[in-house]
Amino acid sequence: MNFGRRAFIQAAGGAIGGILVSPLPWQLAADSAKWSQNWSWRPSPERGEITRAAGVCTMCEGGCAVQVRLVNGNRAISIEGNPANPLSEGGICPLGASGLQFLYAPYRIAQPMKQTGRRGDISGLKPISWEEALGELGKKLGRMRAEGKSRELAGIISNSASSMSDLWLQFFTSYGSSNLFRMPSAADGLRLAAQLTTGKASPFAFGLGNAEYILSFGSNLFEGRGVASLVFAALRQWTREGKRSVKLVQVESRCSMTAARADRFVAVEPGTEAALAMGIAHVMVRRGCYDVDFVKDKVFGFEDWSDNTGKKRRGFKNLVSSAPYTPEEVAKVTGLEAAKIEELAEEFASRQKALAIWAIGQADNVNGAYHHLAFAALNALKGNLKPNGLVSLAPAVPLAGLPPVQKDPGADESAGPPGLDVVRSGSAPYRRYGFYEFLDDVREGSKCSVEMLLVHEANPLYSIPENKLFEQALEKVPTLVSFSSYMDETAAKADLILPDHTAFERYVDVVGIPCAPFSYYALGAPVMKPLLDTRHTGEVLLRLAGSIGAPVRASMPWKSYEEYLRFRVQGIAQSRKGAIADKPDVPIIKLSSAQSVQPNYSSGEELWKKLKSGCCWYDAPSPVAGFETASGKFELACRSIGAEGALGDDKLYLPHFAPAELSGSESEYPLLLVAYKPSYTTVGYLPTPSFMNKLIPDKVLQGGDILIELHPQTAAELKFAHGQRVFLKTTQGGAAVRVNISEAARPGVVYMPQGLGHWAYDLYVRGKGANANSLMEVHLDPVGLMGTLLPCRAQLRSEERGNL
Amino acid sequence: MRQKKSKALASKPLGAVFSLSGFIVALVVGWIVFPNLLYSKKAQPLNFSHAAHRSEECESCHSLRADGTYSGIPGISRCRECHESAQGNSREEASLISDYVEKNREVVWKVYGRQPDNVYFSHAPHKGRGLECTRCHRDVSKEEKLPAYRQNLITGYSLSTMKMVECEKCHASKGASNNCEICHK
Amino acid sequence: MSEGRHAQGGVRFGMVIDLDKCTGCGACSVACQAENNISFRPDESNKLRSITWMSIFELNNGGHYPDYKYAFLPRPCMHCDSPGHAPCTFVCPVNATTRDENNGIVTMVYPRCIGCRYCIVACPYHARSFNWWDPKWPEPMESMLSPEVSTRMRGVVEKCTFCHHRLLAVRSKAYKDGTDPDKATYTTACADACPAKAIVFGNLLDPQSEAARLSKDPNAFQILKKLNTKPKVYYISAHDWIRKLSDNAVA
Amino acid sequence: MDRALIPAGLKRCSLPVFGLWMLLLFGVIGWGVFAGAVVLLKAMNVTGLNDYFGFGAYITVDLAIIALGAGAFFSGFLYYGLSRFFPSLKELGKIINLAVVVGFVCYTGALAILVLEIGQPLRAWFGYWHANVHSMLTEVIFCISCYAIVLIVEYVPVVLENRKLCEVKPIKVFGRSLHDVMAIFALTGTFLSFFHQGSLGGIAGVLFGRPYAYRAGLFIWPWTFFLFILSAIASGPAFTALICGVLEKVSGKKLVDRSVYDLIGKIEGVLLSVYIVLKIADTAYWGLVQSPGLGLKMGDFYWGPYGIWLLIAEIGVCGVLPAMILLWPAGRKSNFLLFGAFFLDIAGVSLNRFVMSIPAFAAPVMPFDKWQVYIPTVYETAPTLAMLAYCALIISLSYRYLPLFPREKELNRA
Repeated sequence: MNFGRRAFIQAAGGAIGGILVSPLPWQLAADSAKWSQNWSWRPSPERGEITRAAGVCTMCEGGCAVQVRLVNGNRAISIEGNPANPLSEGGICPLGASGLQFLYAPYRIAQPMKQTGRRGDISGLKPISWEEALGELGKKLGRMRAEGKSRELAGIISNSASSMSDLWLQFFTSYGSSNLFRMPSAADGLRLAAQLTTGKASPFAFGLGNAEYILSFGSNLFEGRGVASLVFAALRQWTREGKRSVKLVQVESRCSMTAARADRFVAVEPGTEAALAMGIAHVMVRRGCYDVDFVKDKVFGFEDWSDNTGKKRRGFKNLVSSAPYTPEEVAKVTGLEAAKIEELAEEFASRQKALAIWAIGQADNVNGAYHHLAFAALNALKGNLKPNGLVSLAPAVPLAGLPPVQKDPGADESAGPPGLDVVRSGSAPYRRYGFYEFLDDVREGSKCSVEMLLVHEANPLYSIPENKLFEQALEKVPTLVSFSSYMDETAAKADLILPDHTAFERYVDVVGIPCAPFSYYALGAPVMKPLLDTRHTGEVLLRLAGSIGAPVRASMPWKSYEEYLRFRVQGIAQSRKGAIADKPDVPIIKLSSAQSVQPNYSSGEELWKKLKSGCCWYDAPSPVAGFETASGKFELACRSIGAEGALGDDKLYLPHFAPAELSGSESEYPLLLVAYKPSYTTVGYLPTPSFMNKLIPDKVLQGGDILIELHPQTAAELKFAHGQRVFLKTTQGGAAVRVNISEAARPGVVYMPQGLGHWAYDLYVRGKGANANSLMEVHLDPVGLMGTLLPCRAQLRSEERGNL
Repeated sequence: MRQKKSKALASKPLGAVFSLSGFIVALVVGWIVFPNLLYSKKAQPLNFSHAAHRSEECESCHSLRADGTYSGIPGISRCRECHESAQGNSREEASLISDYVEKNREVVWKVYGRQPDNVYFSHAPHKGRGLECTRCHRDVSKEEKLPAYRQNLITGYSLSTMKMVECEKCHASKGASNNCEICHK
Repeated sequence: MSEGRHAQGGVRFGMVIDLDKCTGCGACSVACQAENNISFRPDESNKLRSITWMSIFELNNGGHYPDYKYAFLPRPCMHCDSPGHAPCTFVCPVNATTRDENNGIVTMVYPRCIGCRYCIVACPYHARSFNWWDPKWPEPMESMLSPEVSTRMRGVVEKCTFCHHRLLAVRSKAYKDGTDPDKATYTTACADACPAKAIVFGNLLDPQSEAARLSKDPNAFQILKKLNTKPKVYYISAHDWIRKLSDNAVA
Repeated sequence: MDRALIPAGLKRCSLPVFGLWMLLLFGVIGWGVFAGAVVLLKAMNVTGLNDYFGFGAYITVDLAIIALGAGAFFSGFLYYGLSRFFPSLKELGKIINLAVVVGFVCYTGALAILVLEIGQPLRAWFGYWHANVHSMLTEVIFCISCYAIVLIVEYVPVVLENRKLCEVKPIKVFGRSLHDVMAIFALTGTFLSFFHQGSLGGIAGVLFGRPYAYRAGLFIWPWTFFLFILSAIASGPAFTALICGVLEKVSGKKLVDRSVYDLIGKIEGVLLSVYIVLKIADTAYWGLVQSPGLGLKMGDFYWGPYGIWLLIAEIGVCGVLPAMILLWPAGRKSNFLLFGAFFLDIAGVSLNRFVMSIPAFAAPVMPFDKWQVYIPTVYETAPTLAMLAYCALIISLSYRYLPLFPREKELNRA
């Protein structure tokens, strides 16, 4: 055996030598290294021809034209701006650039689903076929209508303007319900203010591109979304020649991105921007440096006035000149020095093309009607509302109107329980803004009942301030139908889900851009086959209309959503207005009613083709031809607010600073909580995409912890260290948060970012911090009954868990 | 002790034999057995006879796109242009029609020269410099039957994938850049 | 001698970023992620391990509320032009990262990188990220990956490449069209995306290019100029406090 | 078997006791190997490293252990090389075997850790195949592997002196002949170790983007290149001596004459003081001339846990102090002071390696950048501890079964 061992060793020795002079070991080394090229199971993207398809981004109201890059014409890989678009000039925002992460989102709903278990139990949601889903929904809608319960159908849709929302309205009206609501937004306030002062129901629009001095009352211009397209177009305009030609003054309490990038930051107590506006008005009036002619000829209620009962009423001049609006008084409220107010007013009054803006962007409505009026008043004093002025009304897009709704022959209108329109008569002159009041009524269940609620492109359960109102209202609603493409918080609670396509899988359009002083229309055709078994909600509505009843069918005669859009676009063609922009150098941002745009398209067909190819349609606004108020003037004293003589206090007709009663005692809740919308989160129907997660700074989110901003001094008083875990409590709720000591925060105020704290979707979205909406308190505005999000009282308690 | 020693001495010539045999066995394993084990032969889903298509221009199937990228192996739609219906009655032809053309399925060819993801290769510059296809590709003009596709079991790459050193040599000799990012993405 | 090599080539791609136009929206960073198949994880809040080629730093003037001011500084790879070698290319033991002296782009070859992270240590701009995890895309997000850029494997370093695959594409087209490939120009994904047009990309040696013009702007500056890394990324700001933050100045 | 292997005429502790000790060491090694396996399988996210700390515990320990190991073998150079000219150095022969063992374990251990340190171990060999000649790391890769080979060659004859192995004639012959050529290896080894030590220093020194680490220098070599060499030889022999001292304490036997310690003390004293003088000069230039030129003042380099204490400890407590003790004859006389000084010396050099691989890169360079702190995880500490355990293991085995100390027998005649 000894011998054997020796032999073995010798053979082995030889073998080793042999192997070393063969390729084996070297090849193995090389190949293992090559293997590591695919370590470990590194995905290998399919190769092929790369093409671009035009589309329009509908992820916010901005309406940027975009291009989708495709591999082999069927796999979308990225979204780019469309260089031919005069609004974006090829630029795109982070949300737009992340767009495909929604198309390929793991949390997309793959096919219709029906809740078989308890509501809200995800595992109870079982896939069903489209035939079943549509059949079930159609049957139910038909039955309700037959039973005269059509008013018990309610709907909540997104607040962006598209032909889809018009189709929804058509559907509801023809069905016989007026309970269709858009998600609340700051635009509501702009529309209301415009309606009160000018008598026209389209929101104010601002000539950002033509202004030279912009006094912004808390508009988050640079926080992205909303009017990002407009703001960036303006920003490029301002900096055309390299240096900024426009002075931007930002008035708000937090040093927001806008405030930081503004030429001047005027820091005021949260929610007192309107007081400052009134203070500025005071100075302008006192010094007489305002557009005297315009005010004399075109403004009603500047001087004292008498209503038609003959009662003498105080005018605006009289009001601002008196006690609460002297710089000294305003200084007390806003926390500014009186001198600074004088100086600011001086600057605003003296500068040419000075513009006061507010409520721009995808913002919550943080101002009551009277505050909106105060800001509008400043523009009135500057004479900005003259024809071709810096402030105009958002021009309408001449789309073909929808056919008149047919009533059922012999249907008794009074039959059945009343709809909300009847219920709320008299409570406020402008009930159409009453989304929150609707929620209240449904919660109480006394005034009205809702049998079925339809939700499309909205996630109210998460994204409305004081979202528990919706949750409570939902408990009173037997059936919730969601058309969401994603398993969001609201969809997860639905009893029936009919998932919509995502953008780029369907026909979409953009009808105008909020606050834009020009009219704009863009259209997007599907760039690829739908990934999943989803259906265009527009098509679904048309299909349902067919199954419900003759009148509804007749009011929505189109075979497909594409056909419907073609029909609408024909309207533009017939109007022979506006033009197609296929070059970026169209000065769309500088358009005013002074210019007239010559049509550059011959036929409706050509227009349609051009729109489909990614070009947008635009038109200069038509000059504001007079005001449609009772006085025929711009009403500083809005007589339409109260039936003549109904209101005791004169100032209730006038712009004024009206601080709301905050709930909770100051002793228990010594701090103020302000929720802000940062640029790196999304706050509406869409969650923050994974790409944008990388943008969220670690001073806002660390792991699962959200950080609130606190001024060093306040933190010192409370003995909080940076990063310390604390508990934030308001009268509405509480959340575990951590402290970010920041110089951007105003002393005594807690700033909490919105868009975090989702509990639905997937682990890329879920479990990141807390949802600010569930801590906030919403106040009903007395004029429009619109929900107003004011700063609310809050307290911070240190948690035992201590620092980290 | 002493006994052991004598044994050791006795086994000296034998020892040489043992080690030599070990050496030879190793050589055989290293040079012949191993390479054959390392590469697996894989058949193409379908035979394609380049010879049979000699009438066609190469470019009519393998062309550069307008953006300068290379179309590679044509898709089934291109085949359909001529093979809407069977062109002859070979089994291959029948399968082409029934399994692909009619079902409108792409043929999943195994690409002999396919480079890894991290490699960027553009035909345009090479064609532009007037290189013959056969400089890198096998001459297919008379090829009746597609050769077997040989795949490296460890790397998963094709045996005929051109090695980097080959590219570098040619680039160097032609004075073309050998910077990494010219060929890597 | 390295100087000599350095001099050759009439092309030096570079970037100029106007910090006064930048609003810090992050479009550049996201566009970059989409263009370059940058992997992401459920939790990206640990910025020291989050892979971004275009990171956005926040600058502030050190003031106190309400005189506090801040601005944003998008930071791609600087593609340092320092004589002979960039800080990173100098130290890479395996030539996985090199500078193409024909166009000045500092490149990175993933299958060559052994993951020693020496280059990460060498870079004062933190422009390089290491793949601490296996790249994994949630189903079905792999469908979003671009074939123009290879995905990285675990354990290697990656960084901004000035989207050089776009350069290869335009050169390839130039060859096809028979035009001069060395004259071909392109832009990066970030520059394309920027909604404020704050990012300008181009050949710094071509007097006609806007990038070259802007890089000579009196308000233009480089970061850490004193280190002599010769960044090819320039920044512009009219604000002194921002320009002050461009380099360390011993008080 | 155990008995048979123990060198003739030498006393060793009983097998069970030794077994227990082995068991302990194997325990630690096993733990470290497991942790290492996790790092390789799960990728490096299990470590405390991140994009701000590319280097961490692995590199620090490697640098330190290599400095001490290579330095240890410097005594080999003194013995084989210089003793021809300075007979007094012959004394070192009494401890030279141990020096070889120490050098061997340190290098092989360090190599093992390096495999964990790189993200793509399968590509480790690219360092030779695709070498970038400009990179200090390339120098390191080449030197470290060549030198590891040299050390193995040097360790072999020591092993071959084992009683049982010597019974086999050819082996004995082979071993002896190796001994004769050892001088050549010692010299190549020393050259390699010098060069390699220097390139390790170069690693930090060449980083012109990192003012904290960057140093000007001669030709392509920054000052750290030379400082690392000096510090290594100024601490390595001390390391050997310290280990020897520990062995004596543990075994309760005299292994070398006190004179050896004294000699090493003297040598180290001189070397350390030369080093520390240069180090001070270098630090002064770096802090007061070079850094201001790059816009930074020394204060910018020290913050929080990475405070100025590092500098004081490294240069003052662990530099000047031991140097003075070792130069002072009375100091060398006292075991406490002598070995204390050895210890401080070693600590100082290790601290230097730590500073050059962690705080040096924690210091922000961009004015708007922030300091970060690095905390190693168990996946870094375990393998490094295991590496130390491995060193202890080999040393124990060598001591038990090999005649490391030629004078052990006489010294312990009772």
